[in-house]
Amino acid sequence: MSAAVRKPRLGGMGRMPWAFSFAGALAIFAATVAFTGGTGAGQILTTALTFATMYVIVGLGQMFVVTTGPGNVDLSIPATIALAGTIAMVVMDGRDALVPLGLAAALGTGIAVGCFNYALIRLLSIPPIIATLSASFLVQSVAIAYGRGLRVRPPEGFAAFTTGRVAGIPYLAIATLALCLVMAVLLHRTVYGRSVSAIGQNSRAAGLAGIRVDRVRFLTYVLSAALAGLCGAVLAGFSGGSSLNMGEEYLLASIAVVVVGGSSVSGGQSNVAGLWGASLFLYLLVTMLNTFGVGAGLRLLLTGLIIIAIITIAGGPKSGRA
Amino acid sequence: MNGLLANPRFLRAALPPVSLVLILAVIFIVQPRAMSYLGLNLMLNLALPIALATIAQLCVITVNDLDLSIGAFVSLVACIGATILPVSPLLGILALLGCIAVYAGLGALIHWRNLPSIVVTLGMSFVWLGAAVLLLPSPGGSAPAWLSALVKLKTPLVPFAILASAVLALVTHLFLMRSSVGTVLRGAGGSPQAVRRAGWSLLKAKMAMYGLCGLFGTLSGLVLVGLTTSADANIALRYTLLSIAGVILGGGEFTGGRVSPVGAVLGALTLTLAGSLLSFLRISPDWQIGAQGAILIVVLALRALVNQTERKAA
Amino acid sequence: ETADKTIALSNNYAGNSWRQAMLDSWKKITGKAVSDGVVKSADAFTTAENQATEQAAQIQNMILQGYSAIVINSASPTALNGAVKEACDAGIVVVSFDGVVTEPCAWRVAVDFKKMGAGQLDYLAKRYPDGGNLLEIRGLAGTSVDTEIHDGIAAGVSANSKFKVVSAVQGDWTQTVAQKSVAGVLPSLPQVVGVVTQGGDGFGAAEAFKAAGRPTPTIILGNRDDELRWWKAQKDASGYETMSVSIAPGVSTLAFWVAQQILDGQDVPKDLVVPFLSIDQAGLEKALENTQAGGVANVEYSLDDAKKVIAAAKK
Amino acid sequence: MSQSAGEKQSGAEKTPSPAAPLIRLTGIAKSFGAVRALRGVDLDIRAGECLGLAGHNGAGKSTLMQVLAGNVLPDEGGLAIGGEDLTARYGVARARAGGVACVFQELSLCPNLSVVENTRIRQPALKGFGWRARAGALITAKLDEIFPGHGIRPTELVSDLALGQRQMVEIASTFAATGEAPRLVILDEPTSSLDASVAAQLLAFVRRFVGAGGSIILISHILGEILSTCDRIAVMSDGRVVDLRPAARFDRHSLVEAMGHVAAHETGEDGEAAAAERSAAPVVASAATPKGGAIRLEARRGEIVGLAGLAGHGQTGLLVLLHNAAYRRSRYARLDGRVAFVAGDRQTDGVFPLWSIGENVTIRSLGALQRFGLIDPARSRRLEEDWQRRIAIRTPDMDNNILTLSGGNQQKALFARALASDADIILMDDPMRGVDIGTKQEVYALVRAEAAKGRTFVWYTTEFDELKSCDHIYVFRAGRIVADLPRHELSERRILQSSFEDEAA
Ligand SMILES: Nc1ncnc2c1ncn2[C@@H]1O[C@H](COP(=O)(O)OP(=O)(O)OP(=O)(O)O)[C@@H](O)[C@H]1O
Ligand SMILES: Nc1ncnc2c1ncn2[C@@H]1O[C@H](COP(=O)(O)OP(=O)(O)OP(=O)(O)O)[C@@H](O)[C@H]1O
Ligand SMILES: [Mg+2]
Ligand SMILES: [Mg+2]
Repeated sequence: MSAAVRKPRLGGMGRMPWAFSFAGALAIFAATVAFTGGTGAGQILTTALTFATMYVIVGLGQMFVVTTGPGNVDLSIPATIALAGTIAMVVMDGRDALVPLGLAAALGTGIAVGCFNYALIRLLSIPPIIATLSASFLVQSVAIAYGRGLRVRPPEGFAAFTTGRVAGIPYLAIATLALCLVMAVLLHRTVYGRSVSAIGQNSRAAGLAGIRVDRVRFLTYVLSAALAGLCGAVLAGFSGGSSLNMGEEYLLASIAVVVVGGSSVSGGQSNVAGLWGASLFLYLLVTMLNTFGVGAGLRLLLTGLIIIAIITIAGGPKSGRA
Repeated sequence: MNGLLANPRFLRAALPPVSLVLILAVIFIVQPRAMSYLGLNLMLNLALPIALATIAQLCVITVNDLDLSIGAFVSLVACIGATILPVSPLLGILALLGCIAVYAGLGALIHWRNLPSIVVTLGMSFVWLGAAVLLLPSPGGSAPAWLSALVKLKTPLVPFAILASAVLALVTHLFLMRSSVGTVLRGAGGSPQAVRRAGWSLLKAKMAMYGLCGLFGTLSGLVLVGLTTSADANIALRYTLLSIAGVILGGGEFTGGRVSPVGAVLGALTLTLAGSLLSFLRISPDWQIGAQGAILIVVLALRALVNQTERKAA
Repeated sequence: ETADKTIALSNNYAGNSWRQAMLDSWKKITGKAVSDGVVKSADAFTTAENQATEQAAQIQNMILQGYSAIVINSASPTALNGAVKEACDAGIVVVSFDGVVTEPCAWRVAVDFKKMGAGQLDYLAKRYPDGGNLLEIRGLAGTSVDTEIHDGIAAGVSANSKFKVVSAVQGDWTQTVAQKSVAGVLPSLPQVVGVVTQGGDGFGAAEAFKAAGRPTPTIILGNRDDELRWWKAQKDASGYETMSVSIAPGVSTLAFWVAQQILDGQDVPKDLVVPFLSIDQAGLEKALENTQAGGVANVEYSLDDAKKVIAAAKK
Repeated sequence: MSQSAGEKQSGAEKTPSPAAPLIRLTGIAKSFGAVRALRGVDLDIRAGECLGLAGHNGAGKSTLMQVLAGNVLPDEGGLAIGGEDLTARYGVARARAGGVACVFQELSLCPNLSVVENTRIRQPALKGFGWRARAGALITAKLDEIFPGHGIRPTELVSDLALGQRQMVEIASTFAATGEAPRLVILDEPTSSLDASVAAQLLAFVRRFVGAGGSIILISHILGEILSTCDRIAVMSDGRVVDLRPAARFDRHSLVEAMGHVAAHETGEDGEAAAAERSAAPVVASAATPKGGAIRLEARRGEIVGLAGLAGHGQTGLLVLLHNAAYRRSRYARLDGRVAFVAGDRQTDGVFPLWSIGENVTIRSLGALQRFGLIDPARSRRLEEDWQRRIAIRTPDMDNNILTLSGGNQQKALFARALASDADIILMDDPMRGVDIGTKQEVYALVRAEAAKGRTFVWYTTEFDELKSCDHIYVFRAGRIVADLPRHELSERRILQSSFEDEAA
C-alpha cells in the first residue's frame, strides 16, 4: 500500500509477491461461479469478505511476528481467541453500553498473553514456537476455568454490527480494511516497521544499527496477541457467543494466510495486501470444493495441492548474490 | 570436573539426559509403582513412535527446514499399515516406498524452486490428511499381527521401547554426527554455500534429508499402528508439534545445522514422561492442559540457565 | 461392595460446552458417591488435545496407578484398543461411553448414532410429506461418530426418497466452522426445506441463513442453550417448528454407575444402549428451564437408572 | 582507461612466456542484470608463478575468480586448462579435477562443524573408517606448515574460532589435499582478517608453494603485499584487465596509478607528531575490558582513538560493549552521547540482505527522517543520494539490493550509515577490510574532518597505517588493554612489542 509511495525497492525479491494470492482467489472464484452458472456470485463475494476479515485480523499479528525472523511464530493465537472472546462476552454482559469495555477487555487479555509470551521467550530464552505453544496450554486452561464452556450471547448491537453490511459490503470488512491501512503504514513508514524488518533479516546487525531489538520484538508479540484478542471478541459477536474451540482453526490458518500472502517465512519481508488475497483465497477454496460437493478427504487433499501449486508457481525468494 | 561444569557446551549436551533423569526421579517418588519393568514399559511404549517422528523432524531441521506435515504423514502411514498392509503386503510396501519417494521429491521441489519449507509442508499436511481420510473414512482397520507382535515384544530386563530408543539414538548419532556422509549433510545446514562451493550437490543433500524424514516418519507410523492395533486418520496429528518440541528439548536449533540425535530421542522420552507425571499428580481437570504447558516451560527454563552460563563464559 | 474401589475417567477433549457439562456431571455425581462411601475415589483426567495417542498413554498411566476401573470417552473407537487390552489384562474394568471402543473386553454405553441420523429424516418426512432438498452438516472427518450419523441420515434419505441431500459440508462440530461452511455454499444452493445435523451445529447454520437473507428452513438442532433459546425465540415470533437431537453429557454418570455395578460383581452385558436426548416442540420450554444459561440440556443418571438400563439390556 | 589497451599489449609483449600457461582465460564476460561485472577478460596463469590481482572495489576480481572456480558461469568467453578447452560444461567439479582451488572473499566454512569436519567437506576422498583421524592429521599438518604456532585445535567448532583463525582454517584446508595437491590456488583477499604476523606467514608460504611449482592468484588491497609476493601483477578496472606486468616493474605509485587512482600522498605521517599533550576535551566514552587489566579506555570529544593488537584479542568485544552501553547501563563502560557502529564483519554485523542500498544506509537515521511520526521518503532519498556521492558507492541506483554491491562497496554503505547518523561517537570494527586504497584515503580524510567537527571515533584496525590517523592508541592482548600510546609514541615496533609481550617472556 504505502510501499507504492516509492517504487518497489525489494532488490532481488519477487516484485509483487502478493499478486499470486489474488490471482489464485480470482481463479477459484471464477471456477465456482462457472460451476453454479452465475447464481449467487455477489453473495459468495460478500460472505467471502466477511469470513476473510477474521483471517486478516489474526494474520496481521502473525505476519509481524513471522517478519521478525526465522523461528518466530505465535501459536497461542487460538487459545487467546477463545479466552478473549469469553472475557469480552462476559464483560459485555449482553448490554450494548458495555461493548467498548468488552473490546478493551479483549484487547487487554491479548496484551497480557503477549507479555507472558515474550517473558517466556526473553527471560527464559525459550524458542518462540515452543514458548507460545506452552503459553497456549496455560491460556486454554484459564479459558476453561474462567468460562466453564458456557456460551454468553453478545449484545444485540454488537452482533448486528459484526453481521451487518452496507451495499453488500460487511461493516466488518470496512473496519478491517481501515485497520490494514494503519498496519501498512506502521509496517512501511514507521521506525517500528522498519525495525521489525531489520530484525528479521539480521537481529545482531539490527542491534548494532541502534535498533532496540528487545523492545521491538516485545511490541510485536503483544501486537499479535492483542489482534488475536480483538479477533476473539469479533468472532464471538459474529457467531452469537464465544466458545472454547472457536479459535482452533486459526492455528494453521493464521500461518497459511501469512505465507500464501507472500510474506517471507525466513523473516524481514512482509506485505499487508497479500493477507487479503490469501484470506479470500483460502476461504473461496473451501467454498469451491464444498460447492463442487467434494468429500472431506478429497477436499483436504486438493486444498493442500493447490496451496503447493500456488507457492511453486510464485516461486521462492531469489538470493541476491551467488 | 569443575572445568566441565563451567563448559557451556558440555552443560548444553548434558541438559537432555539431566531433565530426563529429573523427571523420572519425580515420577518414581510420586508413583513408586512406575519403578518396574511393567511401569517403564507402560509409560514409555508410546514414546517410541514419538521418538521416531522426532528424528524424522530432526532430519529436516538439520537442513534448516521445518516439517509441519510429519504428524499427518505418520497418520497416513498408520492408515496404510492398518488397511493395505495386512491385506496385500506387497502393495502396502509399495505405497510406503511411494510416500518416502514423495518426501524426497518434496526436498527436491523445495530446493529447486527455493520455496519456504513451512508453506510446502503445511500444504502437504492437508494432502497427507486428505489421503488418510480417503483411505480410512472412519477409524478402523487392523495392523498386521507380525507388526503388533514386533513392537509389543517383551524383551528381557529392559523394556523394548527403551532398547529400541537407544538403538535409534545410537544409529542416527553414528550416521549423522560421526559418519563422513552425515558430516556433509549437516554442513549443508550450517552453510549451504560452503558445501556447494566444495562441489557437493545441495539438491542431493536436501533430497536425502527429506527422504530420511520420510523413512523415519514411516517407521513411526508403523510402530504406532502396531501399538494401537488399528488406525484413524487423525491419530498422530499432534506429532508435528511434539516432534519439534522434542528436537528443541534435545538441544537442537532451528537453523544452522545444529542438532543432536541423542538429545532429540531423550527429548521425546522426556515429553512422554512429562505426560505421565501429570496423570500421577492428579491435577484438577481444568488445569491439566495448563500443567502440560507449565512442564514444558520448566524443562526449557533449564536451557535458559545453561545459556546464561554460556553468555557469561563468552 | 465397592467402598475401596477407585474409578478414573479418561476424557480426550475439554474444549467445548458439551465436554464441560460432561465433566461437571461427573464431578457432581461421583463427588456424592465418594462422600457417601460408595467408591473410594473417582478422578477425572483430560488430555490437552483431541488425540488418540495421547489418550492411549493416559490410559497406560492409569493402569500403572492401579485404578479398579477406567471409564473412557474415547478419541477413537479403535486406536485405543491396544491400551484398553492392556488394562483388561491388568484386571481393570473398562467402560466406554459416547466415544466407545471396539475392544471386546470393554463395556460400551453406546448411543445409537445411526438412529439419531435416521430419526431426523423421520421427523422431516412428517413435516414435509412432499419431501424437498436437504443440507447436511457433518462432523469431524475421519471419526466414527461422524460416519455413523451420516450413515443414519443416508439410510433415512433412501427410506424417504422424496428428500434429496443437495450439499454436505463439514462443520467439525464447531459452531463457527459450521457457520462458515454453510455460508459458503448457500449462495449456490437451491431452496432447501431442512438442515440435517449431528447436533450442535444448528445455530451456526441458522446464523448463516439469516446472513444470506434466506428463509430459515427446518434446522435440526442440538442441545446447547443458545440453540434452544433461538428456537424459542423463533417459535414465539413465528411458530417455528423443529426438533433437537443430542446426547446428554450426563451419560458419563451412567457409565460411572455401570462401572460401579461391574465392580460390585453384578452381571452386566457388554453392550448397553442409552437413548439419545430428544426435545420436541412441546418439550422445549421445559428443557429450557432445566438448562443453565450458556450450557447444554442435560440428564444425569442415578444408580437406579443404571440398573434399569442394565436390566433392559439383559432382556 | 583509455590508455589501458596499449599498456596491456605492451605488458604482454614484454613478458616472454617461459612456459605454456596452466590456465588460459579468453574474452570472459559476465553481467548481473544491468551490472557488467566482466567485459571480456583475457588472462593467462602460468605454472609456478604467483599472479597478483589488484583493482578498485567492484572491478570484477572476485567475479573472475568465481568463474575460474566454476561457481559462476560466464556469459561469454573460453577457458582452457593445460591446453584443453573446457569451456563447455565447466563447473565446480571440472575446476577441481583441473586442480583449481579457491579461498573465497566471503568465508565459506560451516560454522556448526569442527575444523576436522570442515576439512572433510573440502576433501571428498576423506571417507570410510577412520576418516576423522586422517582429516585431523591432514589439517593439523597443513596448519603447522603454513601458520606455525596457530593454536587451533582440530576438534574445535568453527563457530568458536575468531575470524582470523577461521581464515587460517579456510586457507589451510584449501591447500590440504588427500590426493594430488591443487595446481592453482586462488586467494581472494586472504589477509583482510589476518594480523600482520600471520599474514606474513601466509605470504611466505605462498612463495614456498610457488617455488615448488604451484600457482597462486593473490587478490589484495594491501599493495605492499602484492608487490612483495607476486611475480606478475594484473590490474583490473571496470571488468577488464587494464595492465599486466612483472611485479618488479611496478612500484606502489605506478600500481595505484594503474588502478585509476591518483597516487595517495602519505599524509600527516609525522607532521604533527610533536603534539604531545592529550586534548583537554571532556571524556565521552570510557570502558574497562571485562577480562580485567589496569588500563581503561578513554575517548575525548573530537578524538580518534585507535585499538590495535592482533586480531581476535577482544577489540570487537569491547566495541560491542561500548555500543550496548549507550542503550543499557553497563558495568564496564560509560558513554556520553549517541553512538553508531561500523561493522567489519559485514555479513554478520552489518548488512540487511533483503534491503536496498538506500535502506541499508538510512536505517540508523530513521529517527531524524520522520515527519509527523512517519518516515519521509523524500528526505531519506536526499540523504541516500547525498551519501552515495560523498562516499562514492558504485551503483547505478541506490534502490538496488545491497548484495549487488561488491564487498568493498557494501562496506562503504555501512560507513555511510554511521557517518550520516546523528551519532557523536562512532565505533569502527576494522571497517576498511576489503576497501580499496582510493576509497580508504577518502574515508580517512572524512574521518579526520568529522573528528575536527567534534565527533569521536573509536577505531579498531588491523592495519598499522591506519593507526597513524589516530590521536591515541590502545593495544590489546588476550582481552586486556596492555598499552596506551599517544600518537607521537606510535611505532610499528611498539605495537608489535606490546602485542607479543607474553610470548616473548
Ligand atoms: N551476484 C551478483 N549480482 C549482481 N551484481 C553482482 C553480483 N556479483 C558481483 N556483482 C557486481 O559485479 C561487479 C564486480 O564485483 P566483484 O565482487 O567481482 O568486485 P571485486 O573486484 O571483487 O571488488 P572488491 O574488491 O570490493 O571485493 C560489482 O559491480 C558487483 O556489484
Ligand atoms: N554483545 C555481544 N553479543 C553477541 N556476541 C558478542 C557480543 N560481544 C562479543 N560477542 C562475540 O564474542 C566474540 C569475541 O569477540 P572478540 O572481542 O574476541 O573479537 P575480536 O577480538 O574483534 O576478533 P575478530 O574481530 O578478529 O573476530 C566475537 O566473536 C563476538 O561475535
Ligand atoms: Mg571481491
Ligand atoms: Mg573483529
